[in-house]
Amino acid sequence: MSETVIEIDGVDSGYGEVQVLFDLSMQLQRDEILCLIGPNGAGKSTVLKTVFGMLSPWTGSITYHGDEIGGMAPEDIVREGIGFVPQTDNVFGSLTIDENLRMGGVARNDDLKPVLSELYDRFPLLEEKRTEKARHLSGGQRQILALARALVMEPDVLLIDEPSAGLAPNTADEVFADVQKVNDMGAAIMMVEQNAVKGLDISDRGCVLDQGTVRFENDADALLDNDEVTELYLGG
Amino acid sequence: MAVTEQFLELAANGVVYSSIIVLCSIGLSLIYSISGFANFAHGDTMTVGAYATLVAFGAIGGIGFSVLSLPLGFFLAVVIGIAITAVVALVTERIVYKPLQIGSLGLLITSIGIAFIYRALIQVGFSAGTYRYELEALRPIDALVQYGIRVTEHDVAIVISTIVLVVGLHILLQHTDLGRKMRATADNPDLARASGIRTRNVELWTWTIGAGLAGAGGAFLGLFNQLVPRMGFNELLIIFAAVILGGIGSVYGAMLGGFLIGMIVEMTPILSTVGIPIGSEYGAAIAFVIMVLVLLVRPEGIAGQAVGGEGG
Amino acid sequence: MTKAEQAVAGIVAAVAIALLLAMLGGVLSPTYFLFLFGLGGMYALMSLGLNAQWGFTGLINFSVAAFFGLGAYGAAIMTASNSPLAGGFNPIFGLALALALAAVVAVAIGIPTLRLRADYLAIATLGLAEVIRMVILNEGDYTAGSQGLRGIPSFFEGWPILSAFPETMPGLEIEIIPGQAVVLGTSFWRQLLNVSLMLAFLGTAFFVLRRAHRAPWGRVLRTIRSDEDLAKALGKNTYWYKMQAFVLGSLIMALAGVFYAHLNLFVNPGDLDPITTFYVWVAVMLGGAGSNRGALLGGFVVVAIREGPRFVGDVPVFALDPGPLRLLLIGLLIVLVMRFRPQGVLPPQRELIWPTAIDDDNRTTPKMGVREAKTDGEMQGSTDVSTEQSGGGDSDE
Amino acid sequence: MSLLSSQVEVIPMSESGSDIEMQENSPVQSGTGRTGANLDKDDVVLSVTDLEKSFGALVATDQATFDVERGTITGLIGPNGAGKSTLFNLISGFYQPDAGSVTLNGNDITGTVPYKIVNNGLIRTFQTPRKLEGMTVREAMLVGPQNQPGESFHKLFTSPSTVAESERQNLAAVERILEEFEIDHLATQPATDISGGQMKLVELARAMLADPDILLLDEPVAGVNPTLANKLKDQIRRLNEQGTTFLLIEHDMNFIMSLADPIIVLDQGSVLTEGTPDEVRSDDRVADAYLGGGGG
Repeated sequence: MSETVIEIDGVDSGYGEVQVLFDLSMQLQRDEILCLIGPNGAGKSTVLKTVFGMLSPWTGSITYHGDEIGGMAPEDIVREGIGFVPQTDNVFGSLTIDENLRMGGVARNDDLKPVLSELYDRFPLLEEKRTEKARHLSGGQRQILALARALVMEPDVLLIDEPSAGLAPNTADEVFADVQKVNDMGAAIMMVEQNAVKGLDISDRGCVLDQGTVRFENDADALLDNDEVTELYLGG
Repeated sequence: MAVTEQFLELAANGVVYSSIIVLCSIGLSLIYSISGFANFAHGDTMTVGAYATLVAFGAIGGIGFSVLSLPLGFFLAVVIGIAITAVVALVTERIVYKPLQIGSLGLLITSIGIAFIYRALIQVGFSAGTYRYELEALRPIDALVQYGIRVTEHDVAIVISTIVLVVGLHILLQHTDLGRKMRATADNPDLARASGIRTRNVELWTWTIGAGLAGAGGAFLGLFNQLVPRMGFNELLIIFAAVILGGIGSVYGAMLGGFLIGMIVEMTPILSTVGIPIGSEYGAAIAFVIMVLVLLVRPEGIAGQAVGGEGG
Repeated sequence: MTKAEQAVAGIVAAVAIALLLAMLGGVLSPTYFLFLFGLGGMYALMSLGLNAQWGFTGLINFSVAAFFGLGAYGAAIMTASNSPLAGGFNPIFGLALALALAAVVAVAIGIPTLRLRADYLAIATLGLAEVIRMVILNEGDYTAGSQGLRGIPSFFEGWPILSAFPETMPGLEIEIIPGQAVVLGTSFWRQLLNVSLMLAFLGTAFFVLRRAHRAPWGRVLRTIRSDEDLAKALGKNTYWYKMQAFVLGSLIMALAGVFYAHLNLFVNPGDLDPITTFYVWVAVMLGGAGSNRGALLGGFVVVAIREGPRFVGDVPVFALDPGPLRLLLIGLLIVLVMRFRPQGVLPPQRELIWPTAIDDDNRTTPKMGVREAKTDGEMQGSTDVSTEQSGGGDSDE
Repeated sequence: MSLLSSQVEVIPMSESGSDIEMQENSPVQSGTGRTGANLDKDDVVLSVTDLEKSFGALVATDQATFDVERGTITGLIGPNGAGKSTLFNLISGFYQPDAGSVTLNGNDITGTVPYKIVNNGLIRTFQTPRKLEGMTVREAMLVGPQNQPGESFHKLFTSPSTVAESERQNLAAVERILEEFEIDHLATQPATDISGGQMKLVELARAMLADPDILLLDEPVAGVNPTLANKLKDQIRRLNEQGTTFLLIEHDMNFIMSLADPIIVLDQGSVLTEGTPDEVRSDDRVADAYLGGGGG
């Protein structure tokens, strides 16, 4: 029934000479939201960056629908159908909302109009401000724009890095609701989230990372009940 | 009366000179925005444009009908000159700057070396002497002389060409995919790649356009004055002053800064007329003083965003 | 000695022998040799100055020629016979004025730019050089403008014994190769005096800089070059240190200008041509940023670049004007050094610790040279690192 | 306590336990009363009051208020983006605060340049070790001591013997402290050639040479293997016993919980609470801040 979209197998990765991921393996299934949680420095963001080609895996393989994508450049991975929403600096501040969205679609060869109008329908806030520069948006609005920009490609898979970072709780909830909406439309989501409870709350499965490797992996509900997870965060 | 007349004349000249400075300032700022270093070879890139135009015009000759006393062949030569300049800059970027792994200061120093290589090669090919395009010298336009404005049709051609190029660039930046990609890449290269932009191509296009504009500026500078191997390097300080005034890395700031600095430099003689004993030879010095004042008061320039001054 | 040091020592020895042979053979006149040697010392002096700014501290100064010119004009204005201001003073006053001018200008340009990113200093100094050149060219009432200042006396004019030294020395005729007598006359002794002055300036500057470089003072500068924030976090007033290094370097450049004025006995605005600045840059880059002996070496290499094309131009194959050839050489050298040996030929090797504070057997000279060490610091084992450097760090970092 | 239960119990728990204690300890002097910090301390070396800093729309530091008592090892923790590093940068003069004040040893140092803050007795380290190119380890160490006579240019020539004497003393101090840190074998290695963990030790050792009253460590064990981390912990304890106050940011909870007391918890730019490691660990609001579920 469930089909593996992305398979990470035995990956080591890191920055320069600093290794962050150690023999990490995990899968992303079709239609699910997978939430990566874990203490600071566990390597959560590094997983996303490695999948998305911003870092090359040192060893191991990353496949997408069975094809190896490890080491491909981000601009090519986008064309494969994987989108990425970074945690910070995730909009082009000096470009308007409309231009930001157009940038999201540079790899599309067809007319952008239909998909843009669909996105504007879904995120009315963006339509309202379509000619404003993105740097004038609030934190939550930026996050939504970042999400929408990645959606212009209508990706199969969306990688999202800490959608709630720096947001007030209510705003974060709205963003999470939007993430869920995106998932409902058919994109599998791999999301890093510091706010484990809220992150797992909207997720199907969770992966707990510690020191660059997967410590637990389970249904989101089961992880919420796991005392060991708390200990990981606050020390035992 | 005399002051007004002089003012008008200088202002008219200033507009012509500013046009040239604007073209070059935009190019410098564009390249800075994408490659992150102050390109000291930009002045000599102009020189390349001027001499390339000279050669092209020599080959083509004054063919075709004339616009503003300039034969079509000349405009064709300018286009070829721009293309050659762009190719030279692209080759330089490809074989010199790109392989270096030394940070922006190292690139800056390297660009000085490139500047000298350009100039030395031009001097080898054309000697240190002066050249002019093979065009007949023009008298100022009669209709304007009565107002004290002494500009030739060539000067008008420079201004109009600049306006065409600047408007063209504006349309490119604002209304084409390439322009949006250029702005996006300068704004946030990582996100640009994450969006699927092939940033290396954008970088090369930016170099092409930046150097091409410098080439155009150089060609027009040759028309405005004459061609000498140092012509571009001599303007480098002015161009830097303009770019810093406008905010380094900002294209529209460079337009504004280039216009202001160009006008100020050309209007300097008015100072002695109104009793301030600063001669016209200090035009560049005034540009320098403005630049230093901008650095003191507002290092990010008029239009620029803060670019990482260290603070106290 | 490292390989580079051995190679340099070998080449220096070979060149010295070749020059000696050329002199003995009558190809090179000893007087001209001394002139070239003086010129080499002058460039070495400027290179030492730039080394204090760029090599020690990381400050990009593109107005070396201007500070050199301020030195030359400072000396000339006080001493030249056609000086519109104050000719005829003892050269000591010229020296004083030159240094004062350089210090004032350095502070004035340092105040707005030393707080900013390094590339702003580069742009501002390039402009400064042009402005100073224009002022000297155009303010004829003070500087005699384009006709230049002439009638500058020798530096030792008015000194006991030394002022009359060249005339009192007998003419010597040395004949080692029969028929090729080498004559050492008054002009030779005059050049010898000049060279002594150069050696005195150069020796002083070298001594001062070597001491400063090894001292805690120099260590602060090197910390600033490497990581200014770290220097701040360790309690160093980095702005003040940068200012000191900038002024010190500029003073040394002005000193070279003073020497030049009394060597050439004539200065004009052409002496402020920006190309001089880049000769000096090439010298420092070749020698190795931060290396005082590298700066010395670089200074003499630059004279070869400057004077060499004069001779090469005589060979029909290279029938190029010396001007563009020099320019091309300088340009190519800058690009090639940046590409293939950014640390220079003679990067500093030794630990820089105050000499008498450390016994010699405790002092080490690392084999690779600390500057050449790549940042392959993970040889100790990569297991040691397990966190994200930038990924999972604080988002407000 | 599980994540789920913390979410359920969040409302009743936040009214009890350490919270009450906190309210008792929070005198009115806190500008807003929003701080969860203990402001009732005897000998305060560093005091931060209502500090604020925004970057555009992002409020990184929001009326942060807390005191650091002399002689303690005070921990500063908080989830990603809580504003810990910004706070360090504000305290050490690398950022200018928008509002609020910082007092060090009774002197107002708000908005002062970093070197003056160091002169007042505060040293900080950086999260990523800063490597000094072209220096050996002991040269890099020698940048640490303050007010070296040899740092003044004229003294190099007017009183070289004083310079030599101080250099000799500093060198001896360097060797001694490198031995104490058991890294004396690295003394003449190029500073760019040692591992990240060793660099952290060198940084700590160098900071100590400045003889600070208070040392701010930004993630001292990030990227450090467990053996070296324990070594660092021992060193910090030893130095603390010798009288240095520490304020440290650390993500490694086991490390900080076993070393620091009290621990200040930062969340969304302001102080959520302060307490002993046990209090903090059992405080549900802290769990909420880290794991989410609270607030909204």
